[in-house]
Amino acid sequence: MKLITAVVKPFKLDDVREALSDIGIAGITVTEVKGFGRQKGHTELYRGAEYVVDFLPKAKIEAAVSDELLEQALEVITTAANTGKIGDGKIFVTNLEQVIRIRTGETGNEAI
Amino acid sequence: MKLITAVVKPFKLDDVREALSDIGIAGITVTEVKGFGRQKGHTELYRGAEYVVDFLPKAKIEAAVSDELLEQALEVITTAANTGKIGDGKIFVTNLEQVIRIRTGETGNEAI
Amino acid sequence: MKLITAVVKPFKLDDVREALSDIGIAGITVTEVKGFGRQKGHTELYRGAEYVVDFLPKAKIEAAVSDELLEQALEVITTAANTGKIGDGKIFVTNLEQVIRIRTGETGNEAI
Amino acid sequence: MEQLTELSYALDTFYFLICGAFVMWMAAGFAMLEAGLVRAKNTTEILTKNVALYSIACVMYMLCGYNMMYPAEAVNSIWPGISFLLGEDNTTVDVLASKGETYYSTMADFFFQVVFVATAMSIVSGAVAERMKLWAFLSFSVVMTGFIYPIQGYWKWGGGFLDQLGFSDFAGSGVVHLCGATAALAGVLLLGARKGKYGANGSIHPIPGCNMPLATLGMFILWLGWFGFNGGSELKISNVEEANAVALIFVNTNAAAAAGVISALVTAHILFGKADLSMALNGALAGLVAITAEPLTPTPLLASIIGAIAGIIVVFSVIGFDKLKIDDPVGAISVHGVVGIWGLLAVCFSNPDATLVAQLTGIASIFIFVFSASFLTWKVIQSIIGIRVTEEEEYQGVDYSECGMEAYPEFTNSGK
Amino acid sequence: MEQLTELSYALDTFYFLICGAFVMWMAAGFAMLEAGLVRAKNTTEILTKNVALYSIACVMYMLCGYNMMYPAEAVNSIWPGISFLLGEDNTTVDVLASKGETYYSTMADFFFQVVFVATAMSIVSGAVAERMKLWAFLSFSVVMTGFIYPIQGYWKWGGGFLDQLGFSDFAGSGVVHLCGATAALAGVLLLGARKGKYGANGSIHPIPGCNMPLATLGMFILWLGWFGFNGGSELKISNVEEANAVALIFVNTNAAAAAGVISALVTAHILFGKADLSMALNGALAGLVAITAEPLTPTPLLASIIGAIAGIIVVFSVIGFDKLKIDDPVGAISVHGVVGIWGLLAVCFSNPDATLVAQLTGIASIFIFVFSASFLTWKVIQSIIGIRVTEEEEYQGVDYSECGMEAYPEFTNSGK
Amino acid sequence: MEQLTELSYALDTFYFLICGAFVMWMAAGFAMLEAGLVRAKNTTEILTKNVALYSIACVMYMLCGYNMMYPAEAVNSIWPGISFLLGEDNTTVDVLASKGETYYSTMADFFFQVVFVATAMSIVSGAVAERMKLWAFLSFSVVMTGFIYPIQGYWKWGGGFLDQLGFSDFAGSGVVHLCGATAALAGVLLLGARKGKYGANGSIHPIPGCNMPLATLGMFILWLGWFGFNGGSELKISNVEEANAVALIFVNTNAAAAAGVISALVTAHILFGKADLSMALNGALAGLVAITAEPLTPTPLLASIIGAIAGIIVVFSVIGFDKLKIDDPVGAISVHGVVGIWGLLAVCFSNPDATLVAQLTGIASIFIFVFSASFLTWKVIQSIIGIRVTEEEEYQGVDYSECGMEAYPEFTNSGK
Ligand SMILES: Nc1ncnc2c1ncn2[C@@H]1O[C@H](COP(=O)(O)OP(=O)(O)O)[C@@H](O)[C@H]1O
Ligand SMILES: Nc1ncnc2c1ncn2[C@@H]1O[C@H](COP(=O)(O)OP(=O)(O)O)[C@@H](O)[C@H]1O
Ligand SMILES: Nc1ncnc2c1ncn2[C@@H]1O[C@H](COP(=O)(O)OP(=O)(O)O)[C@@H](O)[C@H]1O
Repeated sequence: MKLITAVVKPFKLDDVREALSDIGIAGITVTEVKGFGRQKGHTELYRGAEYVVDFLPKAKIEAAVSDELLEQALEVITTAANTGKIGDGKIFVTNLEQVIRIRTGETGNEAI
Repeated sequence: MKLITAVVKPFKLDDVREALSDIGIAGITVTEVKGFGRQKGHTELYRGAEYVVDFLPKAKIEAAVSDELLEQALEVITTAANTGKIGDGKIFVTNLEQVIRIRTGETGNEAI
Repeated sequence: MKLITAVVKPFKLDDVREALSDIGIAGITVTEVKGFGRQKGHTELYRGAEYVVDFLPKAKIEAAVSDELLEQALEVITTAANTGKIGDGKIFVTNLEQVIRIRTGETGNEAI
Repeated sequence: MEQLTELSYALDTFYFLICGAFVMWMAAGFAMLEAGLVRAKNTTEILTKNVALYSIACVMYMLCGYNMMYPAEAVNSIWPGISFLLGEDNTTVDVLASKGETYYSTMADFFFQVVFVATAMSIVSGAVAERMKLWAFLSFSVVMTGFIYPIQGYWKWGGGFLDQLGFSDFAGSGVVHLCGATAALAGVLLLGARKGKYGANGSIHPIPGCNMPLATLGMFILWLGWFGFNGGSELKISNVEEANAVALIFVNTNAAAAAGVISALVTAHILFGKADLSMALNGALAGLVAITAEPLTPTPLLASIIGAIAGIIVVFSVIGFDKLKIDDPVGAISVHGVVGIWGLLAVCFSNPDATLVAQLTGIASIFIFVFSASFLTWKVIQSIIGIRVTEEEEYQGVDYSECGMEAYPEFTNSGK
Repeated sequence: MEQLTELSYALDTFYFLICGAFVMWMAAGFAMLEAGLVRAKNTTEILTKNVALYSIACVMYMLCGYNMMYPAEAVNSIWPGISFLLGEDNTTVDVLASKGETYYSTMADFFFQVVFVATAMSIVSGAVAERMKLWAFLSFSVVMTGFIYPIQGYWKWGGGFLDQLGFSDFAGSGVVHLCGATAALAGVLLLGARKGKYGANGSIHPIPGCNMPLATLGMFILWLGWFGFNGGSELKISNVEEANAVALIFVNTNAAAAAGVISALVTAHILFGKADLSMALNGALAGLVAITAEPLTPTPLLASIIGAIAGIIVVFSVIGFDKLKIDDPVGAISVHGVVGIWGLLAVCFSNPDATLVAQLTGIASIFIFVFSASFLTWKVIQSIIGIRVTEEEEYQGVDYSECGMEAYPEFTNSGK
Repeated sequence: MEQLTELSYALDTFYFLICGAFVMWMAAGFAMLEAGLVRAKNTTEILTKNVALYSIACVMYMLCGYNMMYPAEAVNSIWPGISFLLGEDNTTVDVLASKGETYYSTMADFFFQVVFVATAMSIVSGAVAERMKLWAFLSFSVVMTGFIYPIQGYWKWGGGFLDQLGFSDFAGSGVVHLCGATAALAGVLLLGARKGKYGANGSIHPIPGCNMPLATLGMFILWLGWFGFNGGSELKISNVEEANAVALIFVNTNAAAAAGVISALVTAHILFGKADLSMALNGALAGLVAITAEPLTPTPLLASIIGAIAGIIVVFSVIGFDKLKIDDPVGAISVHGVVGIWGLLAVCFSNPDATLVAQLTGIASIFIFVFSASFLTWKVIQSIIGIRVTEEEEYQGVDYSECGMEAYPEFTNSGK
């Protein structure tokens, strides 16, 4: 099993979620994060002095998937989150040694 | 060393924390996240139109543990977070290659 | 490739970010988290009764780095985030199996 | 001469209306105070309660409350009898013929009175916050504003037995504040504490309010409104003595509140080592409630002392109720009830016409009647539709279960 | 005797000024209401609009608006002519010579009138919120407060053709509220809905306001201010009849608002099963708008009924506009426009001087003129500087693009 | 005739009280403005300061301040002497005998004056926000409201040497606003800037306020309160001329504020390319402060111009103080001090009795005295209990260290 972590533009969150759901991945966990990357934040003003808001709000999506679904999942995320503009975000994949569903105690692929 | 990531109902957070602390895991990091899964969100109203708040607030707990403590930790989390109702959440385990305590520079099991 | 996850004191965030940037790691993702560890929270008052705010606000920094940069990155984070006081935080390293840049579809080290 | 009488009538009416408008503004004050002192997930509901209770008070008091409180012909000195809707206002001829007896518009009087009822009812909403069903609360407010409040109001201000007995309550420490607090107490006892407020071994878990600037704004609004509340209760301003009286009331009202802030802040600092803003706010309101029973006869210095003592009382009272596990999220029972009693007793310091016996009789009568009537009403409502939301609804927040709407959708994780 | 006339003049002037101050306070009410009902990312901008439009209204009305609305010598009953700046106030000699005809200060009148203009303009800002360019809006407000409002105001209150026709609009359900709502409608039609508000297949996506306590505070401020709005429109208080009239207006204004809250809340509960606070707030304002056309002749009971019907109308109107995909974030067109019309028609129930024909003529004249003039103005502005922000700016929030400043930098993730 | 005198006395007293109530409301305005412009972690403390300082002002001014400012018998034209507590109010006999000399209640006068003191003190709290110790601030406010303010107040309004010199300050651009700003400046110089505000190489790091709607509300409250502030300073309304005067003051006060908004907004837009709301708010207050020195003699057009210039001045002044590394989180020194001076000088444009020399002497006297006295007081407090919180407390927020309580516990990560 793999854990996919995708950092995307917040307004693409719904698209990614739907795309994942279409291929059978209904469970995901989302966190509001601040991204720093090539895309730069903007400057704001306050009482005549400028200051840089140098982070950009991003949505971090975590989804545990079975090994079989991995490739497909990466593909649909890449497609759904793409705008072609800088700041579209990144996907990270790590290995998952175990997954447990708390309610039932199921483990492994059943638990995803 | 392993990294345990548990997504649980927010009001179970204290129980899980105490349970972990009882078996000697005092350090954890908690994030407020939005969960999407089988459990569905609710609908809210605003000026006569309904809309779905489709995520559910969850608490994500991250705890680095030594290999020995892993099984016990998983057990107490599962027990403490269980309500038997849908939406109880999931536990993910990944391998930790290294841990460093910033203050002292200690690494490995000592750093946990 | 490795994923570095550092939990640090919020007011050290800027220092860490600059230190990473200096060694060529410009992309990071930051999350506001609540830390529980040896360092204890404080008590607050409300209408004559005390209560403990037992967590401490921390910043979680995630940075994907190439294997070569790992050691250097760990070093500069440890140095930049260090205050020598309890609660300085921890660094976790996990293995990254894959990285994808959504905009271009690049993968691996190019995508970092 | 006639024109002078008319002008005098106009000034008194105008003064009454402005004071009434200030008191109406207190409705906003209670709404903000309470919205600031509850958690985010219960904010929409407490706002809805406050907006609705004010409206219900206005309707019920017009329908029958006003007539019960100020009956044309009372049945006896305890039961005023019932009649409906407002009558005609004074004609110019009547006013001129009255030789100064009729010196303000009846409608202005109604307006001033109706905002008082709303105040009494507002006190209740804070105490039962975060756990009571919305419609149970609104049902209670129909009974309270249409019947319970007017009946005991009649006893004093409508010329009933308390008035005849010499009970002294200038602007309503008893009739308004103690009355409201007593109804609240009855509700709170039936309702029980919020979940998680009291731990197993006597421990108390504070539940901090989510928005202190809002609570502070509410306090300031109430302070401002109180000038109308007390100042208008003089009922007349159109000659030198009356004008001086109103001015003194303004000064004393302000002095008592100011002293209440300082004493509550200092007391809290001595007890807890920190400057507890929530206690300072309660201190201001305590000073205001205390001086309400008699804002005219004390000197400004005595008014300050009365307010200062009120500020100390309220701190200990809030702590005391928590020890008794009587859960009052905003401290309404302490501020309006306990301090209301203090205010009624303090009348004896400066008003030679007041007697301790009469004051105690008044306090007891109001408390016993309002408590019994309210308890009964709450009980009836409880048996029909229930008064408390379910545990799950309470955990999720009554905003969702009662109003289906969040107060701050972007600032918190919804449904927490 | 002369001293009496002077005193009377002083009282009427003072009453006027206080009522004016209450209406000025409504500017804060609109600002809070609108800031509470938009999203966090558009809050700074709506606040800026509200502060600026009030200021522009004050300047423009002083420069030429007041003179157009109350011309010394009108050109004809439709076009008042133009002249600039305010004249001198009444001299003591003139006042005494006028035998009671001149009974208040012209400056007080100006002050009272100028806050009305601002009210009309405030209505617009809510309806076009979250997507209109700031400077386009401010440009419109120059034309609106300097010309459009004064011209139609002249028709009724300045003695123009609507007044001669017997059109009845006591405090401005038409002249102020319908006028503002009509200008808003023209703007909204040109502007289009907020992105994401209406889905493909007729679906409606609510965009909840970010701060309900603020919206509630705004409503309470407006309610309070309305006592000045309607109460001051009697223009005189200095004898028994006038004082009674003002008192009745206070009572009726309050009653209509209270009834509006209750009926809107109950209607919403029946329709949606929940107590929708945003509808309760709209209900209060609807009651207030409805009674504004005639707050003097109804009994308090009739005033309550008029307000209650307004509360029902507003709920259906809000839903209806959404069905028509006319996107009005705060419900301003429903509250001030649709209910304004209801109020103007309801005059016929109690005021024997009002005729349905005159009322309909008035409604039609105001609507057609204001709509055309506003549409034209919006169009001109659109062709010169554009009226809508870009899609990206809208997504990011107009706070950043227009003001460069966040309203709540610590409570939300900026730039969302 | 006697009745007429009494009625006239009643009207003037009532007018005074209402104006006083409006000014009291300004305390809420300052509290909201400042709470909106600081960071979330310092909000409870600034609220506590505002509530407490108002209360302390009320107590101190009653104890000795009022008597010092308006001494029965002054020692000389610089030092008024000391005496305690308020005296009796005027009797009817005295009033009637005075032939119109005594035309309002002394208590009403006290009430009006006491809210002025609080205003002066409120100015200080904003400037020293986010880093000063609570109890150090409160200690200063005892000295300021009991002694410093009354002494210089005596010089002008109590009939001291500035009055004799012909210094002209109608409602307190100098006595209230410059005085408050000067005390603030002395405090800020001793206190130093907030940590992180000024970078190494002359860089300035803005620290945005956490709640702009609150700041905007505060500004509106102040604007409303200012009608009482300036309007009440006429002291009399009961004849045609006085009524006209009060009306003109209302109009001019409003005009200056409106013009201040527009000019500040435009200036900011020209300088920064964005419509800076915080500058618009400061612009309104600048307009108000500027017109306060003389709201009666200018025409509304001139009042607008004076306000407009004030709006421009304030923008540059705010930027200028930042360049000088004088850290004033809310811009109080610019708004009340720099613009206060502008207002005092602008008196010469319209008031033929004012001379530039007298105005400059007044400005210098107030500035030098208040600065020295304040600096000394701050120094003494500093040496006894310290005036600045520790670096760690500042980082964590003074809410925790001084009040032990968060303002928005659910909206931010605590202790940040
Ligand atoms: N090395 C990294 N480690 C962790 N997060 C990263 C890394 N690089 C980028 N990110 C995240 O991805 C987001 C987008 O990256 P950015 O460089 O701005 O755009 P792009 O990927 O299109 O070149 C960043 O805001 C950040 O949250
Ligand atoms: N595949 C997944 N990847 C990441 N998070 C998941 C996944 N499945 C579920 N979750 C998280 O677990 C929570 C509970 O899952 P849910 O399916 O609702 O309940 P249950 O686990 O009881 O069936 C979700 O809200 C989501 O945060
Ligand atoms: N085992 C752990 N797993 C996950 N996070 C941890 C763990 N131990 C500590 N942390 C995080 O590191 C932070 C600092 O740890 P703490 O024990 O307070 O200080 P120190 O590392 O200096 O001894 C904690 O607040 C918590 O967020």
